[in-house]
Amino acid sequence: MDLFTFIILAILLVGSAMAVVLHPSPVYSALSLVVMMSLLAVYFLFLNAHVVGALQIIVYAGAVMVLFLFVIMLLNLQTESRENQQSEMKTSATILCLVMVAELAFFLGKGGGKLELQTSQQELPAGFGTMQALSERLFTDFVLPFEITSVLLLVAAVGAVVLARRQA
Amino acid sequence: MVSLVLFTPLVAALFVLLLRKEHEDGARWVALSASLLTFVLSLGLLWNFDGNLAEFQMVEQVPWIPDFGIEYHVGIDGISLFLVLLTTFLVPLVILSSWNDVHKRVKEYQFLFLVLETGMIGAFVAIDLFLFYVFWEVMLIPMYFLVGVWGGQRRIYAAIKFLLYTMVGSLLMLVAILYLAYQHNEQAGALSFNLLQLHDLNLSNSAQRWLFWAFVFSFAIKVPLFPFHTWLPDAHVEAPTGGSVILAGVLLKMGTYGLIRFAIPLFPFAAYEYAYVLIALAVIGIFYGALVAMVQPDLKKLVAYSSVSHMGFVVLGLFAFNLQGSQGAIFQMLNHGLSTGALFLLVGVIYERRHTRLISEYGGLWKQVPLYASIFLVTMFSSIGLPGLNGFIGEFLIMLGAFDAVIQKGVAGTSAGLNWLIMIVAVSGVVLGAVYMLWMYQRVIFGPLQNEENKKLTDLSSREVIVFAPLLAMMLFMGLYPKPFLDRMEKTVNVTLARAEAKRLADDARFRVDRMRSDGRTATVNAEISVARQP
Amino acid sequence: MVPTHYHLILSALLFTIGAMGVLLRRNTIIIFMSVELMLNAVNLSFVALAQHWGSMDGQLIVFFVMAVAAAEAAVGLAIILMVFRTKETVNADELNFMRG
Amino acid sequence: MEHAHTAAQAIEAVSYLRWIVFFPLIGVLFNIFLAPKFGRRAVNLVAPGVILAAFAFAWTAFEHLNGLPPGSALVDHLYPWITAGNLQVDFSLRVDALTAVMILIITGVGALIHIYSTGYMAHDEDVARYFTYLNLFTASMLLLVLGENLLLLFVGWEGVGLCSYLLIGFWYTDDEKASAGKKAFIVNRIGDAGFLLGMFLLFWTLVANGVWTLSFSEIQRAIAEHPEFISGGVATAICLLLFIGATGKSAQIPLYVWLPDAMAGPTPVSALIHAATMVTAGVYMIARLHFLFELSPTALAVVAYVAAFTAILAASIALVQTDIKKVLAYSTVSQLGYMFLGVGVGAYGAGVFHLMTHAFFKALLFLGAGSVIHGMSDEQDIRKMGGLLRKMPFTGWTFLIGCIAIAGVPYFSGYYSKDLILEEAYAGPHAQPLLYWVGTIGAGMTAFYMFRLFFVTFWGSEVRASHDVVHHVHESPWSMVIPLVILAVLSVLGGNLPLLNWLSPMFHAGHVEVPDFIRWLPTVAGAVGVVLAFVTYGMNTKAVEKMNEEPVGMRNLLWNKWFVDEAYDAAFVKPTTSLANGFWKGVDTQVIDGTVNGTARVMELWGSAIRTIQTGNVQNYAMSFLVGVTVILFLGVYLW
Repeated sequence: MDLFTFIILAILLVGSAMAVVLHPSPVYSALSLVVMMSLLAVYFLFLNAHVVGALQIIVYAGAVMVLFLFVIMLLNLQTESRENQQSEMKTSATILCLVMVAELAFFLGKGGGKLELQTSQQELPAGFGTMQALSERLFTDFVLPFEITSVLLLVAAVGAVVLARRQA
Repeated sequence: MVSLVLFTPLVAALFVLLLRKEHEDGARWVALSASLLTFVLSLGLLWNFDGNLAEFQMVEQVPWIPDFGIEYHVGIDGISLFLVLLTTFLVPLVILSSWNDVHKRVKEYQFLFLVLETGMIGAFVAIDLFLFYVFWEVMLIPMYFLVGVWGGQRRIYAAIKFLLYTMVGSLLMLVAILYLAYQHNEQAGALSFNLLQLHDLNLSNSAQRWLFWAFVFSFAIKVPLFPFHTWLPDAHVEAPTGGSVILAGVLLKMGTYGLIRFAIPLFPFAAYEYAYVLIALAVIGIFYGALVAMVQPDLKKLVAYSSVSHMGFVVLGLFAFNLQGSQGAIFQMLNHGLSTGALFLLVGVIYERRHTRLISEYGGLWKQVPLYASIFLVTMFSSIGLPGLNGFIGEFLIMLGAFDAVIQKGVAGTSAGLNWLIMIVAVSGVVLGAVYMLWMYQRVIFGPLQNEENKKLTDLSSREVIVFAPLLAMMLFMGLYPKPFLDRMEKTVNVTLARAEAKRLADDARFRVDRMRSDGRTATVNAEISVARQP
Repeated sequence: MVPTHYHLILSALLFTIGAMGVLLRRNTIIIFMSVELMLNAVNLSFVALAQHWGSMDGQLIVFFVMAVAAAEAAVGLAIILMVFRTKETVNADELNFMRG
Repeated sequence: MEHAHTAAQAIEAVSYLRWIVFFPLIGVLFNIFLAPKFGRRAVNLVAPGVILAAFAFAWTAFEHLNGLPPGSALVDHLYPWITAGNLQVDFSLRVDALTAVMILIITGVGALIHIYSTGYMAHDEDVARYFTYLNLFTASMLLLVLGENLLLLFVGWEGVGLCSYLLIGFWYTDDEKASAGKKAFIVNRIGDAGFLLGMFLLFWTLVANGVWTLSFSEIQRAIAEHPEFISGGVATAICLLLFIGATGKSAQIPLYVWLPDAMAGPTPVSALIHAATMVTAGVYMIARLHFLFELSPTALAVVAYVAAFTAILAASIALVQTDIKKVLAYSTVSQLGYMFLGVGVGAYGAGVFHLMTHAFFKALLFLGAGSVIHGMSDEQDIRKMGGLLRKMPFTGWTFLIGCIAIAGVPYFSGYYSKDLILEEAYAGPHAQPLLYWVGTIGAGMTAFYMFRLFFVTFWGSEVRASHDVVHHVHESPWSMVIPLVILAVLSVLGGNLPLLNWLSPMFHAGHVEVPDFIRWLPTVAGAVGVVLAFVTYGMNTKAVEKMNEEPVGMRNLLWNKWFVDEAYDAAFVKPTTSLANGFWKGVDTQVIDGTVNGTARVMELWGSAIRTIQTGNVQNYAMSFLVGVTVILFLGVYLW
């Protein structure tokens, strides 16, 4: 990834993220989030994470966001008045977030202290980020967490059904 | 063998859980038969027990959490044998006695009782300190619910008070246990919670003191030693009959058991150094508990305060540091379990019929319920310590031992006058015990039968007679022929005391050497070391 | 090549934007979406660091994060639905069931 | 000293001694479990029967011992009772000369009183319970004297206390009687506490010298061989502590207060327990441990002085009492004083001798009183009696014999034993001549109050009671009269029994030489008392009316028993109760629970203060969460 691509993507990402947070209409927020997630998928491709990028599109932009949109429509949420949009802690929250960004930027800008993140780029092994490489790890070392995740998803599905069911 | 006894109630408890809620009698029968089975199995322990061995017998040792040196390590010795038997003996009786007493959530009641039984047995047989702590807490929770759910008017207050009091103490103990394990790591290179290994730790003077008090504080609350006793009357008064019996009969023994099993053998130097404090508290407890019991208007409270007095005797015996005192103390634990347990059962009997525990509500019951009154009479005299019944043997041995320690050896202090005062106050417990018990008995059983309500009282049912008969039989047997009990305790107690004494002397010498080293008097150090090495 | 810490700073920026959304907005759905945004930001740093260290573990974790996020979204949205049914609102200020 | 110690003393192991104790216990079990099935007749047969059986065994033991050289003993070893290290206490019984006398008295007098009780309790519905207690009492008392060691003695010691408690409160529906029982037990317990301390001190003192024992014979041997084991001061302490036990059980100052109240029990009980047997346990104990008391002249002196003072104090109270049993009760306290005076001046044989004669004549007097009460429809006030000699001749004449015996009229039993004690007090091995004079005055008082009792109750021509009662007055049934007659015979002849010779191998008693006037003075004092009583009450019919008047001055003081009960109440009972209440309501509720609950309250305050920031708004929580994150990040950045 060259610096130019990075800057373009970064600007788009931050912009769409801001839209998610600041747009008064939930539908637009959700659509901005779809955009943001798709951009992130592209970003992942540049970082040699092909499979993850693909999953990002399928799972997030596809499945999760559709769920969000469904709910928004189900509840028939409209654009709200200005004072209803933002909480009372608006100023303090903004300041807090700025402080946090400053801290993080300061810390990471120095290369993460002893982590020395800016220098130690190294050669990637062959097949890095491919489906095969990912699967090999996933179904050997990580097979137990993988299975547990499947159980988690099942539980979540059942839980969601139970919760969303209209009580008699 | 030990594990079988230990886990039979737990398995039965799980089985009770599977029963349908409406199936109340089923739950009762399962609980009763399981506890009876446990009792029979525990008789096997008695059968297999070899009184000539001082060390733990029938030991089972399995790694549990090996990384931290935690083991499932259980066994029986002369100190714990009869306490386990007391537990397994009392639980069936209690379940039987509460047959018609408990109507609310019967299934849960029986479940908790069986879990409680496992907890109690476990605490008595655990050799691993971590395991001990686990069982110690396992015991606490069912008791909390028994008081909190099936209790009387102020049950919530009582249950929380009981829980918090005990928790505060046990957390300190936990810290002390962890310190010991880490100390073992430093000295021997591995974490260990094994009591037998922890005996050999070399602890500094101040560490011993801190650890000793951490343990003692926890046990003192459980005993309960004055002034940590105020949870006891509340818990007893509010607890259902069965809960009171187990609380008084077994749970209080945990405190004194802990003292002789852990506090004294692990930290003999500190124990000896602070014996005077504990003797003083014990004696104050004897006197204070008896006096306060005297003026109680509530039967259960009276018996509860009498426990404070009786358990004071046990602590006094333990800190006499001699065979008579310690054996008497263990014997007295059994006595107190039997007689105070029986007293609570007796109070429960009339409470069930009249729904009041106020002494002033009764009077002249002999005419109406002679059998009840006679059983009450025997139990009362067992509690007072009448020779020929069990209570006397314990009190006699304790006072005999205490006399040696206090007057002859001056463990409690150096002033002869003070020593005699301590001894006289302790012996006055015998008098005051008679005062409060007889007065109570007179007000409940003697006098004219005036209250119309009492004229409807029915005498003991055959079920209740079955509950009391074994208790009375044991009181008589232990009073007339205590030798089988004492013989089986003797070796263990003897070795425990001897080991503690040897360790105390070694520590003493070590500390003196340390002091001299720091004083720079190296010349005499070598001589001292050779003294220290001698057993 | 872009140094890794650039990616991380971007990730931090996105994360903070998400956090700001959580704090600022009253609409629970948008709060919820902001949480998703934060998760994505973290994913970004995982992927960047995976590349940095040449290890696949970072990507694997992203995989699991996605699974958890999906589960969370399902349950969370179901909860929002139910809350809306009882309270007729998705305004976070009015949802104080947990008030002590 | 007729019996020289040349013949070898034998210790013979036998196995029948246990039956002396077991037979009464069989009676107990019968009365508890089988009596409801077999009924009153069976109880009336079994209860006295088992005591007679025990008497038979006691007699066998006595004869057996008689056939052995002087100083011998029979031992019956049952089983080791308590073992703890070097301490071993055996359950074993032992009969020597002293015990033989005691068991014969207990079973003999006991059997008579059991027989008497079958008549006396004929109208009581709870007769099985009564005999349960009475049999249990006999068993305990026998254990007390048969026990081979101090602890077994203590078992019997407390056992008789228990039975005393139960029997005093036998008619439990009367609260006053129940209270009297309780008082007896508690006062006894105070003494027992002292006894225990004494036992401990003795035990550990011996242990310090390497002797682990509580057995009488072993203690005696150890002391005989090494008198230096127990130094004078320690011996005094031991003896005085043991004596505290004796003052409780045997009703001496300061613990005598329970005995007069104990008259609340059925009269045969008063005769058996509170006159003939139990209350003499203290005397027995000191006689049994005389080798110990010999080590401490101080302790002996204390015993003697306390005893003499008790004798005269109780006699003074008896002078004015109007309850027939109260008079006898104070008389008993006074006579016990004489016994202790005997052992206190080292005349153990004389003390035990008086114990025996007293058992005869005081049992007789109590049973006579019981017969009167029975005949008078449970009336106990002598002011309402009078002239009963004609209506109840057997009772009246045997009562007179008892009075003569206790008054010390020559050739009756009391004369021998009491005079012997006083002579020993004057010139015995540990003589206290002052106490001779005290005792002599007491003897005069004794004669006076006994004959006052006799004259007011039996003399005169009319019964001062309501018509109904007078109409019902009758002589008692044979079951009650026969024991009276037997005891009357014993009271007359008991003084002639060769008891001192029998006991001499144990106590080395010799005859003391005293001037003639010393020998006769107590008798003269007694005669003066009798004459005075006759003049005041026998000839003067107005005297009884005077007894009805409000007592004033000295009489008031005596009538109220020197206000000792009131003083004890104010000095001990009330302060203890208020202390207890203070502990409970002050220390427990206020201080300890106050601290505990106060801690809880502080926590609660903190909690409610902190609770206000729990708004329930998720965003507030998230905000504070993020504040925390920021702070930690800052620290991270700063520190890294």
